Amino acid sequence: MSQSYDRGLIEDFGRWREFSAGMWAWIFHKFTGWVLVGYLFTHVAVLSTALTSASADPATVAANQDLYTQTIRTLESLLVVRVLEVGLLAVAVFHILNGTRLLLVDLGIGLESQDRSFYASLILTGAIVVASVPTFLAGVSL
Amino acid sequence: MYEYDVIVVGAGGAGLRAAIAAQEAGADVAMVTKLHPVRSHTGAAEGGINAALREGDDWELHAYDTMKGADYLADAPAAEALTQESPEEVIQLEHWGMAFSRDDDGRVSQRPFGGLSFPRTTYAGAETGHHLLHTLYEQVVKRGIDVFDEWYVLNLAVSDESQPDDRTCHGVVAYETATGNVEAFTARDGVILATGGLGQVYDHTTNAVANTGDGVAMAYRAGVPAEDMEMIQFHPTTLPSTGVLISEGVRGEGGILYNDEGERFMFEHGYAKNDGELASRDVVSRAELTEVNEGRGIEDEYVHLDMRHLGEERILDRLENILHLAEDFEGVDGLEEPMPVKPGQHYAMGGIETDEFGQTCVEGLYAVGECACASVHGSNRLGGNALPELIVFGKRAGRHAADEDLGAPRVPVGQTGDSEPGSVEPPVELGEPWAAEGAVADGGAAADTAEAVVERTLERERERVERLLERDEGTQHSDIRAAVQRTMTENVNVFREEGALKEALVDIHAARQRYRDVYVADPSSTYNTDLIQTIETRNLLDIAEMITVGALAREEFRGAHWRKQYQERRDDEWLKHTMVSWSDGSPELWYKPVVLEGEAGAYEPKERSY
Amino acid sequence: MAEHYSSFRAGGRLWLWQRITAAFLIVVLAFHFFLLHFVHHADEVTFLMSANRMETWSYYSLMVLFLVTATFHGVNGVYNALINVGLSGTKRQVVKGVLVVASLLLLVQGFRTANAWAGIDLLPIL
Amino acid sequence: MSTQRPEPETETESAKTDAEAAEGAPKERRLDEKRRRAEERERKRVEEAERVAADAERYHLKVFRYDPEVKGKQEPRFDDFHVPYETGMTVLDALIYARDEFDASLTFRHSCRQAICGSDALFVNGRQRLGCQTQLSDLEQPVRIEPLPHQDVVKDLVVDMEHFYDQMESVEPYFQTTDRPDGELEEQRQSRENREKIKTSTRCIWCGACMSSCNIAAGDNEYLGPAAINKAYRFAMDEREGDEMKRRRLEIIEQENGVWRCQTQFSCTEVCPKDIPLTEHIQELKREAVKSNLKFW
Ligand SMILES: Cc1cc2nc3c(=O)[nH]c(=O)nc-3n(C[C@H](O)[C@H](O)[C@H](O)COP(=O)(O)OP(=O)(O)OC[C@H]3O[C@@H](n4cnc5c(N)ncnc54)[C@H](O)[C@@H]3O)c2cc1C
Ligand code: HEM
Ligand code: SF4
Ligand code: F3S
Ligand code: FES
Repeated sequence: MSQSYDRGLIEDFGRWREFSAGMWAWIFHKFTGWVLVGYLFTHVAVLSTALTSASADPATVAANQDLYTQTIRTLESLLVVRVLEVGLLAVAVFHILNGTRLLLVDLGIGLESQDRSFYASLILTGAIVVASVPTFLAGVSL
Repeated sequence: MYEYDVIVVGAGGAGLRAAIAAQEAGADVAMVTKLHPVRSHTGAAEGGINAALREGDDWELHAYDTMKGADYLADAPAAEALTQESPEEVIQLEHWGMAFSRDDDGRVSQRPFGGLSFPRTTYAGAETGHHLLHTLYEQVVKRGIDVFDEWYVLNLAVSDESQPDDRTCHGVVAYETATGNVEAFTARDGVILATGGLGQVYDHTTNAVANTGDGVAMAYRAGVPAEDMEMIQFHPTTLPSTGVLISEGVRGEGGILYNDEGERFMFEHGYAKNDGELASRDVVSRAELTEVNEGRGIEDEYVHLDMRHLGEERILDRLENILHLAEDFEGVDGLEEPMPVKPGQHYAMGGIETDEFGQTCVEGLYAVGECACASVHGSNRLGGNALPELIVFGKRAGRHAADEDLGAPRVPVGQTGDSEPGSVEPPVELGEPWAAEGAVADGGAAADTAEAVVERTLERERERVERLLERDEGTQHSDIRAAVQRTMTENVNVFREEGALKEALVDIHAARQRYRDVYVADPSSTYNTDLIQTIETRNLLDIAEMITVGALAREEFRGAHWRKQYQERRDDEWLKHTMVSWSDGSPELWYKPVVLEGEAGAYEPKERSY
Repeated sequence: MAEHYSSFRAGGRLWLWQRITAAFLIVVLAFHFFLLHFVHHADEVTFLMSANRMETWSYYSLMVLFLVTATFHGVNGVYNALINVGLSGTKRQVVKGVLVVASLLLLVQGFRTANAWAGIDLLPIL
Repeated sequence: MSTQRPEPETETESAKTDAEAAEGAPKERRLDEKRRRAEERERKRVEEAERVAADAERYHLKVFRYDPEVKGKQEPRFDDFHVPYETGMTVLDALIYARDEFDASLTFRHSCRQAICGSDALFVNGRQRLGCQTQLSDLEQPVRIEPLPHQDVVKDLVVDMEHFYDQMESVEPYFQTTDRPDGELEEQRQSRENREKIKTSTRCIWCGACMSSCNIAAGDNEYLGPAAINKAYRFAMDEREGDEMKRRRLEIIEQENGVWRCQTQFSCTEVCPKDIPLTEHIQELKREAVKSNLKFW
């Protein structure tokens, strides 16, 4: 080969419009997976730091006046946090549904309808999230 | 400069088998091929491989069918070698893992094929060639044989004695497509040509675009005679729009041909009262064209091939590929409607003259496969007889080239005492009398050492490539190629007539004149296909001329060769091979007798009826 | 030319564990979400309630298992994704090390958190 | 288009004299009919040609061009070609037309024209397809034709296939067995079911479309890729090789760059011109590998 032309990776993702169902599923699953690990780490970090500041005083605890409870409550009263939680729900639901789809595919089930099952995961995710919005936003103080 | 014991040119079924055999016989082998091996046209073969494997069948019957199918223009020792060794070669393929279709007991299935007295065609679905090609390539990979793929062989390095029989082939010169390098390959023991078919001289053909007859043309210009070139097989069932083949397997399984009036014409119009659709290919092709010419064709172009009655299960099991082909290339669903078919160029029975070990008259030069003429197929090849030819003769040539002693050949090559001069009256000058390229052949030069021969050829080919690239105006190869294809299709087709044949010679001559002016538009040395096609076109000119000269010479009707003026087989005069040799830049015509004497006795010409 | 691979690698094992943990997580993650957002609304979460739940053995072990599987599943998923984009050699070893350390930290921290609720005096946070 | 007729003129002549002898013979009537139809067709053809020329029913192709040596092509660009359309025309036909009529330097691999040699896998309107198997009429204009993504471009539509070949050849793609039947002309037995099982996997024509469509194969050049795994499947599932070989085959495909890299994107299965269920085969191998390993873990 005298020379050849490598079109590189940029070009691949420049082609996103041409991606097929399976590829989108892959991308979404990756994204949601990463978000979930990210959340797992933050979640544990937040809980444990909040707990450190929780006083061991049983009285405050009994009155739900401990620092932990208050931190969580403060956080939960923020709209952003609630919205983020809805996002998290979406992410988790999609990851679960598509994860189930992938598990089935691994078992050799439903290979022919893999694109349809992906769309189904998307739609279901949407539906569940929309249905949960009221619950998630309940009691938020603006 | 590369050096090997044996150089195999071409990596279709024939070349691959030859390379494996040569390597097993201890030679250091390289394959040089213009396409990657798995791209070779052997992959397109659909129907099957004939081998007398079973109880009730034997090689003698197969040989008899072959000689009869050949209309007695085949050489018996070659036909017998084919039929004797085909069974073990087929089993060898099976042992190498080829995915043959199977019977219930797990043995290789066989099916009936045109012109066969026993259902002896082994097959792998309707993709037999694909499986054969890949199985053989796998063995080449396993053995680690060097493959130079996408290297186009430009010419043979042949010494330049005045008699072709005294010449020796020392190697080849090839062009590396990716880079434009021209390099020499020296062969210590032998060069095996396995370059395949030449269908590109016609425009309606089942052959690939790469089937340009390079090997035949190269050997021819090095002085090796071309044998029975007029014997071109037209396959009766090709798709009208593309020439894609619908395998004979369809008729073998029971497919039926109908004309526009819904008649099963093979029987109803008496073309083959016994065998009907399963008559030999030439018979069916002519029948179809007669139907069309007499106004019973569909859209005055084709007839229908119907396999619906075979049932979906059987079709899917044995002919699935046909469904895909009909769908993709003609938009027809073979399960629902009959498929349109018409004859198209399919196979060259003729080719480089060899003996039954693949040797040509030039020392160290071999030819096998479709480019060679051993001659097994005579004037008409039976379906399923080409693939066994690849493996049987591939193996023989490979071993012979690797210096294994296989005994003395019984098919003579080169001009001998038995040869008889011939002549035709061409309307124009033939060949390239203006070619100042060396007095005798344009293969090599008068030099004594192998090295010098190779070196000279290398120089010459480098110059040729440079010359072609330097010019930047003139004619383009595509115009010339199209003109040749047009005239061949119009004038040297299934039905042949003297006036038309002469017209073709005039056209070919004109095309040659234009070729003197040819130029390559693409200046690049990277993957310059324009250059390669220009060189191929030169080969097509020679091939077209050989075919036409042979057709004009043979004044009889035998096998695939039909002459309007001579409506019968004339054994007393024409039981002989037409030979064309390149001599002083023009074709020299001569004849050699057919060898009908075989191990199983003499094959007495009988009337060929199906 | 043809590389030859022969030595057996544990690729399949990790792959299998990824599936097994996934199957487990489907249930637990759904349960977790449901419990903490639907049964008890998020803003009603209190230390006391958590502590109460954690004090039940089964809940405690479920949560610890949840932590372990989720960590494995998540971190292994990330590692796998990185290998898929062609991470190899020393870089890969480094990333592997970092991921292992991070997950250990996460596990320890998570474990301590759970203990705090459950009132177990192992590696106490409080 | 070929017209295979023995001398139409003379045929006509003799037919006419025949006609005088036996007027109204059915054959003669048919021949007359045929001549009439031929004339009509010819008239139609001319009209058609005129019509085509007039409103120039041409397909608009946008073709990727690149040549490392030729000035003006060193920077990749797209060239426009307007190719007159004929029914049944494929992308390959259109490219050949463009090359032969407009620009002889337009470069692409092709040979068989019938989807068996695997040389003309191209990226057409955003999808990997064989040029010869793709009808122009199925495509939206302009038809964008590019070399296969994820492979280095050698020139125009020609890509470097070396890596693909290396992967194919790294899975020991040849039949191996320790026990051969005795007897000279004895074949190994294979059940119909078993042949059926490997059938689709044996259809691969090495076109590289699948590999080009797989994002994992693109990102990680060590990944064997769907075609090579399918090749391994073809042998692993072939009962003739025997159990011992099957284990060995599974070891090859379950090495770290083997089946585990597959993320079931399915694009390989979608683009394969031979309809090989690649993902299914890969998944089956994963399960086979796990199954056989469970015995050992
Ligand atoms: C559609 C079709 C169906 C067929 N079906 C059957 C069937 O069912 N049964 C049967 O018996 N026969 C069949 N045949 C005939 C048979 O397939 C062919 O005759 C046979 O495959 C030719 O094999 P080969 O090895 O000689 O050539 P090919 O397979 O054509 O190989 C030629 C090789 O030569 C190389 N080459 C050519 N020129 C050069 C050069 N200048 N430099 C370097 N390399 C070069 C090419 O790269 C290629 O590798 C069929 C043929 C066709 C076209
Ligand atoms: C609830 C049920 C879950 C299911 C069914 C599930 C399923 C899966 C599956 C099957 C994979 C493998 C994809 C592949 O290799 O092809 C995967 C990847 C992954 N999962 Fe989950 N998962 C679940 C929960 C989680 C959780 C809780 C986390 C976070 C901690 C997580 C993080 C990840 C990550 C990071 C990946 C890798 C993504 C990538 O390929 O980049 N998953 N999941
Ligand atoms: S598996 Fe299909 S797409 Fe991949 S190389 Fe083979 S034929 Fe082409
Ligand atoms: S596209 Fe790639 S990820 Fe797997 S299913 Fe096919 S190999
Ligand atoms: S030209 Fe052979 S596959 Fe398209």
